[in-house]
Amino acid sequence: MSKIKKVLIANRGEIAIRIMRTCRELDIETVAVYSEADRTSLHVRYAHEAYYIGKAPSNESYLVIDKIIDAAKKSGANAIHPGYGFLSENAEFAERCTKEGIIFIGPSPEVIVKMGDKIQAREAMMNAGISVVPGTEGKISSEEEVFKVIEEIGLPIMIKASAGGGGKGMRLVQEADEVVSAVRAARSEALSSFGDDSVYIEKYITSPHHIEFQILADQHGNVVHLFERECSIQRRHQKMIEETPSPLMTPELREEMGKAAVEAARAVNYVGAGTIEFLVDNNLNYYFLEMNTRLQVEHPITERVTGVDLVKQQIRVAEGEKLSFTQNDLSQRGHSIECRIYAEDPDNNFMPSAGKVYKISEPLGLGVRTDGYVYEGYEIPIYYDPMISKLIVWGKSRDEAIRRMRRALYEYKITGVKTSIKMEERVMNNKNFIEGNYDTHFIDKNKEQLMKPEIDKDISDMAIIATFIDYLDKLDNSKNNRKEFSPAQSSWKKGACNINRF
Amino acid sequence: MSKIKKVLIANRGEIAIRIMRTCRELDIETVAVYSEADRTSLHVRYAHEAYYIGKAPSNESYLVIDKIIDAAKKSGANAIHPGYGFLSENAEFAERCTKEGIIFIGPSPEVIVKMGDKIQAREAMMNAGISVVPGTEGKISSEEEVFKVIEEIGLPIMIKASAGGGGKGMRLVQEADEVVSAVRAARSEALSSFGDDSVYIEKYITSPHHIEFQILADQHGNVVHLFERECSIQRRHQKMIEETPSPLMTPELREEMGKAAVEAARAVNYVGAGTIEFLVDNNLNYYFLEMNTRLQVEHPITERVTGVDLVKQQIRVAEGEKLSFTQNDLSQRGHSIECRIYAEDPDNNFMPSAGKVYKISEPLGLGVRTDGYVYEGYEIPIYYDPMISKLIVWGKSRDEAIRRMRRALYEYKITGVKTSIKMEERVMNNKNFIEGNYDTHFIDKNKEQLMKPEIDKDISDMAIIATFIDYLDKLDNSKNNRKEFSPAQSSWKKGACNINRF
Amino acid sequence: MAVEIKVGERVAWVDLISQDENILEIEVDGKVYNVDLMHTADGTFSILEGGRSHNIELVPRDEPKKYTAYTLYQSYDLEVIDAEARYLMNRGGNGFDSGENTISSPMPGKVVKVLVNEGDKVKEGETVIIISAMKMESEYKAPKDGIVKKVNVKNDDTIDGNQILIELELTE
Amino acid sequence: MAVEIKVGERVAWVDLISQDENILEIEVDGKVYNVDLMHTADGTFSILEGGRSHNIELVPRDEPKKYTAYTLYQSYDLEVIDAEARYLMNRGGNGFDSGENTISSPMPGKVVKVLVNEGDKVKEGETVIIISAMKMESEYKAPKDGIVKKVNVKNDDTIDGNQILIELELTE
Repeated sequence: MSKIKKVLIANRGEIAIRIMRTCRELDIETVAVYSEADRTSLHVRYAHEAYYIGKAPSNESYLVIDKIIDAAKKSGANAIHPGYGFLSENAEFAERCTKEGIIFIGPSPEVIVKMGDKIQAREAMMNAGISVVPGTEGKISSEEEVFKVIEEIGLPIMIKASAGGGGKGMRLVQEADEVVSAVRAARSEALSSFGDDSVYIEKYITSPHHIEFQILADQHGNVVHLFERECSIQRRHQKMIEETPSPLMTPELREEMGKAAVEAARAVNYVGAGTIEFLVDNNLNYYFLEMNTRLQVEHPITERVTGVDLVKQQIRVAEGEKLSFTQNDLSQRGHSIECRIYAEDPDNNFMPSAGKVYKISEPLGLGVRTDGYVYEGYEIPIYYDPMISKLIVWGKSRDEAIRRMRRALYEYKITGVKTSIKMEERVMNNKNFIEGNYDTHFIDKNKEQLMKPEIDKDISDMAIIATFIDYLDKLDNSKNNRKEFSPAQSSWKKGACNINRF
Repeated sequence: MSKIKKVLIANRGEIAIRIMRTCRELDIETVAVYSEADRTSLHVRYAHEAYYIGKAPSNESYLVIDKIIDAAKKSGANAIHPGYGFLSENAEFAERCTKEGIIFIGPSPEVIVKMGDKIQAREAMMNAGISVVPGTEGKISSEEEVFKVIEEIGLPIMIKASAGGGGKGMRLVQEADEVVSAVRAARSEALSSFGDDSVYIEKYITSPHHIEFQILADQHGNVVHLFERECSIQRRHQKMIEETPSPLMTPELREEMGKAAVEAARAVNYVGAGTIEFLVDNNLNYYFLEMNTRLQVEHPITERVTGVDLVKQQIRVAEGEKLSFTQNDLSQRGHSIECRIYAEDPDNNFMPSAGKVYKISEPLGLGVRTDGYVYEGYEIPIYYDPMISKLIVWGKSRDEAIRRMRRALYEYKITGVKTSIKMEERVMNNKNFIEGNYDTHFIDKNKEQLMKPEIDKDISDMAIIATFIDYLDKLDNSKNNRKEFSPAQSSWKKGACNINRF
Repeated sequence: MAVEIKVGERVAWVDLISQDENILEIEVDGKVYNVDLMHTADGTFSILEGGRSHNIELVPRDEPKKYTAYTLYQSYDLEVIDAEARYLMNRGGNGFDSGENTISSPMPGKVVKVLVNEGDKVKEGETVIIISAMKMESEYKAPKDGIVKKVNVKNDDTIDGNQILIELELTE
Repeated sequence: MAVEIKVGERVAWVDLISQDENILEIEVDGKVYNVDLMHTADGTFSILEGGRSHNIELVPRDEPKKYTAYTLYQSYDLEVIDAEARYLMNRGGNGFDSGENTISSPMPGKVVKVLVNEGDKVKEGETVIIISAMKMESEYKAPKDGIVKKVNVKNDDTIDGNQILIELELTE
């Protein structure tokens, strides 16, 4: 058992701050690293210490193992938390930490390698008796093989890159005559994206639900699951809204899938926090999809219903402590939903929207949590992920949670950049979502209702009035010949020069 | 059963917004009322509608029943929520609402009258078999009577105003020869404060704990309690920090006191949310102190451990619905603490500190809730209560909750006015508090450790450097002859004129 | 003083009739509003109109007289059209880009690949340049048939928002 | 340019030795610091010094050259003492109130009761006026023995912060 005293967080943005918060609660010192674009980022200011690690592009900073190890040594950190993304699933980095005598807060390099390769992961799960999506057992070597598989499992099928992720190197095949061109296209995309053109085939599930189980395992062979997260609301193959419990779930299925998730973790001698992702079809058949060997973006909804601080558990496990609870001690209480707030334009194909944040009003009060990192006046860098915040709510029931999310999204205002907030408010008012009747095609299927509504004439009249008054005010300021409106508050703050006169 | 569709909130500040939040979640429209000092207050902006009700002093606005009823009629509100303070325990107001056909979200006028008079309340409780602090059974009419009581219950005793509250008209008597002057002083203070010079006598508990039980009762005779709140951390006889569960509590005592609280509510046919306050001594004897016939400031800690939205329950009960849960459905999960954030100077005898709020950084992330109402640039009015926010945290254990509160107080920054934040951070580091070893004299007894610490030289060097640079910058601005520092971010925001150049 | 204000497709005619401190009488498209309007210290316009409480936050856009207004329900792009603006518009195209013969990126980013050279013929809808921003690649297409007149950027260049990347000569 | 800066009882001597954009070399009481100092857009000074990350928010007080600095641990009152400030101080008392012969309230409020009249003799520690602010009453006492020279307020008056309420003539 080696006590963790100082942790370097090899990450940025909301997850770096999330981790530092728990470290502060545990009296552990925190070390930030930052690229040139992040000198004034909040994670630098929140940490006890901060070190510069290179230019803005992540392959010159957050992905450079040597620089991060250097910063750890300079600061005397005895552990590194990788967060998610960047080096979090990089086996070489995990190995290097161990070699340098620094605790890597995550699983062993061997497990990262095994679960990082989709084909190896699939094989490991099949050996452990866990059902996987029917398809090839390894990468395919000829087109004939593809046709043989189609005979077995039927169309449609999905061709996937072995080294893939994020929707790249994937091709859906609905008809037999599309096979040849689809395989070629997937291979070429896989090669250019990942430097590896291996592909494999899976049965395509027509109405799939993305449901994942949170796992915690200590170094002494104890493994528990912390129930499911429903992550089917996605856009561009990325999650947007998650909830727990899943509206699709039954107590029996939960128990069965939970056991399978624990078996999956055991099969690879997993240590730490991890996630087993499943595809579930409308008949409640479930198939192993992949394992994420790190903290997930959506971990807070699990924290909220179970009451367990997952980062605290990661740290305790990395120190060699035994889990302080068993499966029987865990239960789900109430319902939790997360909306990821992206700086993007949902009304324009989710195009990212970098730029300067003008003003933020955080939603507060009962049952609301936000994990964000941007502040007023902050220039969102173009180099990194467009997710700027996560809004998590809890309610006694799913109905209460949805209503609370609606209220919190109503309160949440981030101006200056476009965000997903208003579109997510429309999701919370969508009949299918409210009924829990959705799969991963939800956004496509409900496009019409989720689009920006018509302009409300009465409200837009108020916007016109505000604009008009601001215009008159500026005009008069430049002419300097009109009696000023009496100010509501004096003008020391925003726009001390001229915009604050009403 | 009459459905509530539009609620007027006869209050201001954080509690007005707290109530409106739940109304929004229930699709109930909200109506704000505001005095001249509150035109730009957040509750006016959060509401669907807002009506002006008079000058800044509360006896010309928030306490004027006619004006509030007028606003309710103008807006078509079919219910009024009084919040706490102001008219919340005013029987005349409750009666007037009923007469005007407006639902008063609170108990009946008769109950408000009975529990508002300390002597009547005491008698009602004794009749219900609930122990009260030993003392006179009614107001005293002669000094001889006082000496007779002292013979029975012994010294020290407390002389209290019958119509009292907030520490006024109270006198502690330690020695027999102080009796005559103490009674006279208490009477005269009671007369000038409340217009009624009736006083009564109670045994003075040397190491008292202030522990209260939350009650919910519907119109159909169902009454439950939602466990205790420990409110012993007080300054100037006002609560400052509350927690639940109480560190003093045992499961047996909880059950016993909970039953007594339910009995107390039943004894007066109570309806709605209410609180039974008890004094508990070190031997775990408990005595009825008073009943508050309204929502308490500290209700959020109960919400957090039970998962029940108390405002929602108040509304449902007022609509005539039955409680949707029984005593057996309720349990406490984890631990919750509230710190009240006052605009005051703890290092100068808690002197209020009105003025303009410069900047606010809200604490966010896991297990943190804030209920506040001030915003950046807001001028805190001098007319109302100095409480500007409440910080509520939850942890799986008391230890986790204290650590989280420490972290949240570290993150919470309100500048421009003095606040209780840093002093409360010192409470979270106090050995006696951490051990749960405290009574209502905590702040007095731990004065030394709770005082402002010595200036840290290294940190103050950094403050000196920042001051120096700001000074140089302003100097050069006026001289206009020095190369500017490169700005971290451009300067459209705060102090667009000259303070944002570094 | 009356001006026109454009919101989406609508052009509204606005006039200030009278003012008594923060109480204003304003006409919008013939409808007269009596509003209590305050600009709060945190930069929001708080408007009380017939009891209703509206909160509007105005964010100036890059060009003068253009704003984005955020209400708590929605956001609107607005533009004030006064005498000066009308004059500029009538002079025609001056400073106003029709957008038909240029390709520009609405946000800062990095050029992944320029797919055309000066002098190349391009067809409407043909991808001419790929831009990366915030981990996402976007393909920019020719708005009309034409010939590439000028390419202002090369691969790996960092670009600003609204910078003109490629100019076309349209073929009728 | 070197100045003195007062923090509590301490008076520190500060000098800027060199500057390279946001990297500064600064001497404080003989100790040389190399700091990376940025003023972030939300108004905080972010200072990195030997790897340590400090956040300091400066709030100007009513008088020039006086600040309150909020670190995440504590707040400090600071005052820059430059040549001008020293000159004013040496001129003596000009604009600086000794506070011994006046009673003023540090914050706005309302007069509950004036307990003395002009010409009254008062003793040190005697309550002369009661002020109410934010639901709390405070008693203000005479700082020294003296005679009431002037009473500037009456019962129920609303008062500003730092307004002189009562002036005394001290008796030796």
